[in-house]
Amino acid sequence: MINKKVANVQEALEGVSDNMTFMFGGFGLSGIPENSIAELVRLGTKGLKCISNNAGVDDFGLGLLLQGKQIDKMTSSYVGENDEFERQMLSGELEVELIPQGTLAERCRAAQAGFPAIYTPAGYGTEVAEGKETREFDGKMYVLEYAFKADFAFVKAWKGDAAGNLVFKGTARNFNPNMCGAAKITVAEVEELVPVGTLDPNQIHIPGIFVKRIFQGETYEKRIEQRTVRAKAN
Amino acid sequence: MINKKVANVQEALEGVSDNMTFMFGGFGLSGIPENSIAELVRLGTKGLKCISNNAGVDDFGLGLLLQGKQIDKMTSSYVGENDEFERQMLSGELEVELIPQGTLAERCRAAQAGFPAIYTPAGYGTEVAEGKETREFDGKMYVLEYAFKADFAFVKAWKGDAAGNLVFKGTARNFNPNMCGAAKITVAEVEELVPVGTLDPNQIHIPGIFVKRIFQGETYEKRIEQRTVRAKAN
Amino acid sequence: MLDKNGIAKRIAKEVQDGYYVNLGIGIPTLVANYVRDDIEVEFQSENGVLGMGPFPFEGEEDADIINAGKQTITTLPGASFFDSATSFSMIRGQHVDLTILGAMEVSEDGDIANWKIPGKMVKGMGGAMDLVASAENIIVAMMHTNRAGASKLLKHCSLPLTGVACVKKVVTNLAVMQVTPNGFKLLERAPGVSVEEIQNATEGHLIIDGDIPEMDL
Amino acid sequence: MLDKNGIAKRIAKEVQDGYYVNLGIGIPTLVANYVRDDIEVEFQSENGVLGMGPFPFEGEEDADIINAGKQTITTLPGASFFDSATSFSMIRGQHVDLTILGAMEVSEDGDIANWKIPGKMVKGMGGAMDLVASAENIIVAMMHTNRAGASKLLKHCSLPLTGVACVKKVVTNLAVMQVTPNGFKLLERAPGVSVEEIQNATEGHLIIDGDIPEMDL
Repeated sequence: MINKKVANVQEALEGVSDNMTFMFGGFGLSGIPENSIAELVRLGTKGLKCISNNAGVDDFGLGLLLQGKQIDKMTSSYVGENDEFERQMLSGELEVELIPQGTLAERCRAAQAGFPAIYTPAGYGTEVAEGKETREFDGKMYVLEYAFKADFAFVKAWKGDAAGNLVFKGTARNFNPNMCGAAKITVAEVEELVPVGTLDPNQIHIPGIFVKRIFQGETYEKRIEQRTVRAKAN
Repeated sequence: MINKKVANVQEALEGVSDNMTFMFGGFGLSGIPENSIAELVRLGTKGLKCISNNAGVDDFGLGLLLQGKQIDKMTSSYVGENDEFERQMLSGELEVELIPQGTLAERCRAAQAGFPAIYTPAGYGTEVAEGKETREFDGKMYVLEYAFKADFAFVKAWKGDAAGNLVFKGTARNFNPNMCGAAKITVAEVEELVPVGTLDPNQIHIPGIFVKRIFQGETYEKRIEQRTVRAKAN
Repeated sequence: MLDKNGIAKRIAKEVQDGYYVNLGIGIPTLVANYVRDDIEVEFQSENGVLGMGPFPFEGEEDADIINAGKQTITTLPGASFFDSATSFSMIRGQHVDLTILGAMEVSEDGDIANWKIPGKMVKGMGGAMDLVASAENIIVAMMHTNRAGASKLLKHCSLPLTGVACVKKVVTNLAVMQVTPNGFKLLERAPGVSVEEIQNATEGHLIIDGDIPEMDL
Repeated sequence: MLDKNGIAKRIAKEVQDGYYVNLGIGIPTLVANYVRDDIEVEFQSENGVLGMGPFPFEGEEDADIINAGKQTITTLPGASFFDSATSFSMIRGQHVDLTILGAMEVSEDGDIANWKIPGKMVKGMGGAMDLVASAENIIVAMMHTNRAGASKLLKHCSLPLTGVACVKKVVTNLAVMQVTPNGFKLLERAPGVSVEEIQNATEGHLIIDGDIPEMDL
């Protein structure tokens, strides 16, 4: 068993530096690598290019990096819910590239799986496809989209072991598995690091080969963005 | 919950007819859809074009369809271990297209995921790439390979439920998940059909949306191709 | 004339037994409330869940179980969770039978614009571009006119497109229309709405063929 | 001169701590037996397992747990099972650190032929073409000459290729050679084998630079 366990978030983030490209798992605030983000805030790493479906809210998630003006560019599919984001984008401080959500997922998966590019129908005929190569297959048009290239991928799982194996919970899974192994170094933080051999080999979402470093996060706030409930029947 | 359960293998194979293209899960004899194959033998469906990593052995797996001369063409990555196969291939009765194993897997996944084609480095510079489009990305050469088109996919899982959700065991998983939803109709046979709600939603390998019909196989021989063991220490 | 719930109620009639359905944010979300009880339908959300149920009971919310609108949800028996790439495999691979989403504009060719207003803050397309580029059956739920009273059913969309030639049906507060090669074919009128009112509110070519029945809700 | 186990033993020294390794059928399979105990290595098999262990004890074979050679195997703690697409994502995505496979011919450019002899029954390439097209570190394990005594280390391969310019190192019964832009660079001699014997058995360009040490096994 190849050991991927590192002592803490500091060790996990060794090697991050200004102007790098990072991937962040998560959808909204669900399944985001809270501890890695907090450490990046502490480090003050600047000029970051971030690939993440969303951009957090003002005081949580990637919003924390935006507050510190640590991000130069966001590649996302949806970036609402964040005043500071809007201010930086409108002022031109922040570059924003909006891409279809499925394209984002698959450009991660392409990087993970060694594919240089994919043909997707998403965005054909729209400004998203402007300047991009398009091609017809069987009478339908597709856009050529390239695999992402990133320095670090920061993902968050529910459980993991020292071999780097990961298991996710619910919709906190989202982009996290697709980003594992899609960057030069994949850092996984988990809510619970379990002893090697306790995860069922049939039920591992991401085999450890896709993960370079793993650590158990100190705490998880797991903030809910839209609390929708119904009243209990009596 | 949308019900995918059918009463038996006869109902599961409704609509199969001569000259169709079929996908079969399995690696060697592990994880093959034994019951669907047996029913195809009984039906005597002819002129089949089969996509399957291997071609079985003389008296088991796809070898049974070969014995009945039901197959016109095999698309596989490895076809040893089968005398009748060799005879039919050398006599020209059987057309064989050999393709790299990873290409086979990904052409299935492309069909499942709505991608028309993929660029893979496998086979570049070899006769596998002859007549195919090639392209350079970042100084490396890739071959354009198309998504498969098939009428039926026959897969075998360990457990499943009436919603069509599947869970696989060990390396019997192999191509099975990649073929689900990659053909017009996906027929899944399972060793055990469990009540809906008993599979953990976090631990489903193939969501039911990719499966059209599901049934519990009557019996499974699960033959071992190469029994390799070590002696027990005293 | 229908309100938002009325539009959702009418669209719910398009949902058939055995359908996997993806609902966009806004009016489409309401459709789930009106689907008949005697048919089996599963709702997919592109953030990675199939088999969504109602909102959780108070106190039972789970930050790890949300829909694409980031709302806390529950799941029904037979549900599954999966990653984003798999989720869009379902969408791109046309395994989802029906997609219902809102729009700012729809053209008579079936083009749709629903993600960007130049000059205003753009939040992004989320999964909408993947959905409209791949889905075989797309129904748009929207008001017939915008707040200024201008038609949202146009000859050509004026806003940046989300997808081209993809919308199959449009259900508005005034009417149900099918997108055909020749334009919007009027199928049904909302209760109390005349063909003339619909015609006046439609900038794109409206095909009026024979008697147009009132909706049966 | 080495036998097959000797070749495997020499190659095992190339396996470093923390390596994920894919072993082909034949001599490469034997390598697992000689890897040092004090390093951590995980073996991947392309049919969908990472963390392979030894063969099962008699009576404990499981038809659902095999390697790419279709042999019954076991797994070690930390192992995982996955589908074929994921398996080749590991290979194509260069997550596997070392690939060891057999060959019929290797050219001085690093081309490899190991899947087809025209006129003979062709079984297929299996996963070999994916492995050689993607792996960054490929070591070929083979005999230096064929049964007829002809060299298998050639200027150009005569058999249909499996991959081009991909082999990094060749370990034979006679020698260890590195594939360089200028040809096969002789690194080590097998015990009791002279440089002349290696030269005579090598058709491709052999670079002999200084004293060539004997292997330390």
